[in-house]
Amino acid sequence: MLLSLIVFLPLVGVALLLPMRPENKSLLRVTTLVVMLADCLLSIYLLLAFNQSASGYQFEENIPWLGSLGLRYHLGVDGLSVLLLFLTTLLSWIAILSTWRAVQLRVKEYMIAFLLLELGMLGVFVALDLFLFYVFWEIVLVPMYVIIGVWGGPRKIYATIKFFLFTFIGSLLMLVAILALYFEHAGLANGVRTLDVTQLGNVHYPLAFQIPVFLAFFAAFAVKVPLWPLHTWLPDAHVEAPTAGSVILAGILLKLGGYGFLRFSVPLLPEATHYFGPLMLTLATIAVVYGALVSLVQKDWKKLVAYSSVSHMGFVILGIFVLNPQGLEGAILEMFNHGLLTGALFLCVGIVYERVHDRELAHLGGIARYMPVYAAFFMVFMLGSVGLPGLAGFVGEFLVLLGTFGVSSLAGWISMTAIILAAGYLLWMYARVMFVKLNTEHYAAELVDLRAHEVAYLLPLLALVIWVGVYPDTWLNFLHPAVSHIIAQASAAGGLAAR
Amino acid sequence: MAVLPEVVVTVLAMLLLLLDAVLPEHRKSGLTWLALLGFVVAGAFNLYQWGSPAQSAYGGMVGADNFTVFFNTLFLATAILVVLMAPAYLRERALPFGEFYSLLSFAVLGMMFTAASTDLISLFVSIELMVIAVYILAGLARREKRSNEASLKYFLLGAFASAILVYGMSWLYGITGQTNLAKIAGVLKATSLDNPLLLMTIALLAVGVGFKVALVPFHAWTPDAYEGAPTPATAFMSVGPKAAAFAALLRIFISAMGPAQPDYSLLFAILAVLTMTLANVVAIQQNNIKRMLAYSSIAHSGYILVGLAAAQPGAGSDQVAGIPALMFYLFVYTFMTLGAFAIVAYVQAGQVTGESFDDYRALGRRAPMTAIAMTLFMLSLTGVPPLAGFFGKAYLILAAVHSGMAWLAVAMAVNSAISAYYYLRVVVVMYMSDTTERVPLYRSPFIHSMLAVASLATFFVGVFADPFLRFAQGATLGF
Amino acid sequence: MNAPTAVFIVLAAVAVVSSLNVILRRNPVHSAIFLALTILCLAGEFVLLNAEFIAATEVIVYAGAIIVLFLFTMMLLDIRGGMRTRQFQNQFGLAAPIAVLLVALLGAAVGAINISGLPAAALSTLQAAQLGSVQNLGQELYSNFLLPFELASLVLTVGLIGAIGLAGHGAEDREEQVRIEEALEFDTKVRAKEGGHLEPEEELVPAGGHHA
Amino acid sequence: MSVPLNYALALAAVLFVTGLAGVILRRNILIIFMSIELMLNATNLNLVAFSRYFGNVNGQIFVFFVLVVAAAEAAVGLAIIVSLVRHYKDSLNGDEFNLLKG
Repeated sequence: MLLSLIVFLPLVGVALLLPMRPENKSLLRVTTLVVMLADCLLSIYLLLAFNQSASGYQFEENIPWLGSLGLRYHLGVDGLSVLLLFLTTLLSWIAILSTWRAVQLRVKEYMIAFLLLELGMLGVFVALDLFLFYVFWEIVLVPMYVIIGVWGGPRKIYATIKFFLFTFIGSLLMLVAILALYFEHAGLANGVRTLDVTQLGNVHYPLAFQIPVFLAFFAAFAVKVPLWPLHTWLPDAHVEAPTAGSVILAGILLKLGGYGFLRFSVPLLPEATHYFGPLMLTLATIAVVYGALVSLVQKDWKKLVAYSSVSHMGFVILGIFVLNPQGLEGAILEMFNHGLLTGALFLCVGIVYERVHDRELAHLGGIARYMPVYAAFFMVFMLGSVGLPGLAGFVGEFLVLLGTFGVSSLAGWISMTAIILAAGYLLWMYARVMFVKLNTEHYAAELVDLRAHEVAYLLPLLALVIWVGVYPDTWLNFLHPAVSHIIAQASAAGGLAAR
Repeated sequence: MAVLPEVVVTVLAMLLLLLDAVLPEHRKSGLTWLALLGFVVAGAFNLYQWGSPAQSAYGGMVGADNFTVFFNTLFLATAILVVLMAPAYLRERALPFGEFYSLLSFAVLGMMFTAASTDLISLFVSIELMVIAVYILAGLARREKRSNEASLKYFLLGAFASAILVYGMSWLYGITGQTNLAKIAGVLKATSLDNPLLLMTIALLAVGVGFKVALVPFHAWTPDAYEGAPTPATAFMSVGPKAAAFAALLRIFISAMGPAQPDYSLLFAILAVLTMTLANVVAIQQNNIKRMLAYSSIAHSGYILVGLAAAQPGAGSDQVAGIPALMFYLFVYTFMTLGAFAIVAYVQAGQVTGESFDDYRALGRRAPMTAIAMTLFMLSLTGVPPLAGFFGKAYLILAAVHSGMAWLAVAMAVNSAISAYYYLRVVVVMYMSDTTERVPLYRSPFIHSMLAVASLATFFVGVFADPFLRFAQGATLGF
Repeated sequence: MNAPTAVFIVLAAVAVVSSLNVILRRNPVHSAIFLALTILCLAGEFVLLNAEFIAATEVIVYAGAIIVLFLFTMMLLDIRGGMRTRQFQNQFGLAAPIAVLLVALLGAAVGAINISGLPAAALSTLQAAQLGSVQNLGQELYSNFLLPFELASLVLTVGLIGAIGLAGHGAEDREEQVRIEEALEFDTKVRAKEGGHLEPEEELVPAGGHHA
Repeated sequence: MSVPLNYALALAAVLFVTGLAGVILRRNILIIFMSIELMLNATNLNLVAFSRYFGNVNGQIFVFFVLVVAAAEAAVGLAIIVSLVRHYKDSLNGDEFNLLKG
């Protein structure tokens, strides 16, 4: 019941909010925050109660749902999902806190949208029935659409429609693939109709079937990641989204794609994974470098961070498709880190934006003089994102590169350059914003240092960034059984891992 | 008593007609309650018959089986929801209550007998009872040019379609020598399927029914008729007669012509793809919301038809088959479409037209609950989980993939994505654009309760779909 | 060729010619007359096919009721205005498939027709005469076909409601109609002026716009 | 059987196609409506011929109901036409009713 409780607790929040009066904004905010904090505590309890050495899924719940079609309400977590679950509950309340004052319009709807968004994301990470997974996957789409569309910036309508159509088309193709899997499994397993991940993996599908299914999954997951060349919706969505939306979008929504590859594409379609492995590595390498290069030339602060996400998520895909333990563990850890770091960077951008309502890098400067505490926080997150040893970003990228060199040193070397580029654009950005003289003098009065609630949400992120950087084993220990299980399923057909 | 629900509706129709004549003008709104009561009682009798062994009545003219119960449930639910949405609109526009309700009852009666018919003759007469009543409903706002025109277009093309349909029926009788559907199937089983006459009969019947359910290229009447008719009548037309026409389609093509399935499967698959694609593409260009919903309803006919194309002979006991998927989709479609039209009626009742997208500006602020309900319906029509529309589409796609028509499934998925564009436009207008407040929305407990019912159904039939799936699975016709 | 067949062919020829006149005449009154002629020929064919009762019904219902209704309608409305304009639609895109359908239908019906190998009932003259008799049809209508018979009565009731509801109440509607049209016009005008939106300071409700 | 079945079916087919052509080609709604009546009568002939051919009365019963329905349809249809033409004086041409863009 614990997992259901975690997933549906936001719904309780919605039920609490519904009868409240829209004018009573602080009550709405506090209620949402309390519910999300409670959810976060529950997921911390889950982390503590989780057995790190056991393989397989834990805290399972498995009851019939659409019984007549053999579809079940099956939840469960392994090391991979438990980390992402924690990340989700953490970033959710942080996101709410980050727009504590910025959002004054339709607060009630805003809070409801965030609670539903959290519900959908949590559900995606724990669903073990593909159909249930799909339902949660799509639930995520609508609140995000609303959040960008209602509380977003000037070009919000364009951004939302683009975001929705990109992801919706991908998802629908995935739906067809899921249903094809349903029948293919039934055909191969004596007519047993199920979409249970634990059972789907026991059957060997012919390659000719795996390829189209892989492509359909790719359409859904790669858009979410987003993998070059399907990333074009991301900068638009980020620029228009309110800070909290950006945090969730970068921190968690992008992880859904990586999670999908890890949980479904790789284990269920091992041969197609090997078949498309080189292509995926190529795309990932391009994404890594492309994202970094484009970041270099951005004039908008938020867009810069958005493109850096494309680069970092490229690392995740790289790590997944090298198909060795280092790569996979690195990829998962990189997802976790990226959630923390990029989430934090967006928060930092949001803090300044809330004060001066400007994100043009050229207009800003000298912030360190006016906001010294902020500058300190921001430096840690920035350096973490660069990949400085001792901070979170380093561990993930290092492991991914380690894995990559084991498979293709060319991809490894090319990706290495991206780290150098990242150092370039992030340090430049930091110097530009923090130290150069402020051109727009009248901003000086607005640039007040961090408030208490802002420190409150940056502090846990800071602690985690250092923790992961200094002692990553706490987190990697969660991953070993899950990763070896994925590798075992993926290498059932031999191939890339052995090369 | 196999036809008790039908009898109740007949009595109701007559009573409404009578009371309309004798009641003084100011007491006529009481007719709403009478109509509600009648339909609810009929619905109770109807549901009571679920699961009782199939029986035949009136010399094999009608059958009382689960199929009938399923469709009657659908029709009566439609009727109840339409009665709930109508009063405010009718009062605003000074349309006659009594005539509306009694014609509604007659149409529902025709629909119920259409679903129950097991003989070509009773099928034909029932369909005609339904459509003639609906022609009049469409033209009920006789002072408005648009309504007259809608009625005329609907009538001319409807009569044309009936003529083609009945000519097809005459050939079906000619090929088999029977009018009883089961006996026709018996004869067809014994004959060869590459008979050119049989193909011609299939074509005639498909064209005839194609007009009634508004398939492309026989859809030309739909947008005009839907736009011009009074909105509650439009809501009814887009759900009731369409569901009944699908029931007739199933009775003809499954009960009677099931053995000829290989002959028509591909025909319907192609019609389905044509219908959904063309309708969705045209719907994107609409600026009138009623017209947009009309094209949306055409597109949904295309989706529903996928179920028939994917029907496989001998799949009677299979849970994953085209027919239960088709029926489940009709069930889902009823609530979300009626809900959407009810909101159109609600928004326009205070105005002369009130049908353009501009009239929905900032509805999210002017009427938050209504806007949430509309969002729910639009998302469900798009097929976003966990709403009912999603499960309907998923089930149809499932059936299409199962019958080996993956291309049909992909076409449906792509079309859902196209449709997202225009459904979301409504949401965008409601929440993301501003307006200077103009027309005050009025209050009507009827329409609010109707919206509550429709949105709850849209939500719960989705999240807890299983009982409803079983309802549809338990109601299919044997092949 | 036996005598009935010869009569059949003659009647058929008349029917075809008059049916072509129905669809080709400029004046709808002529069309209606030719429709009546077609119906009479068909009734004759029905008699040859041993359907005397149906033949009589056909004449009564069509010639006696439906066509009279058509003629009444034409008297009620001034049809001369419409007769001066173009009579045919430019629908050759549609006409071509129809030509194909025509050929297919004729081919199927006249050509190698083999109706699923069912044997034609070899009826004796007496049996054949019995088939379309009033007793036989009445028997069937009130036993096996009772339900459609009852439904037919409802269909006629609905027809009655429709005729009264739609065509009745002439004069009182006129004023209301004028009011609606004025309101609509006003609405369009304001919309055009304001670029799609109404400004709040303007008086929005036209006289008679809200006809509650 | 005195009259060959094929003859009756051929006549019915000709009438049906004539009616169809009338519906599609003509602009006058009354004539369109009459063309629909032609199509219904083609059906009637078909049914009577088959009824005689099979020696079973169902076809004739069917014709009876087609007649009833045609009568009701005529009543409603002509009422609709009357009420519409009040709005458009003097014209019976279908494509002049263009308030609803077709």
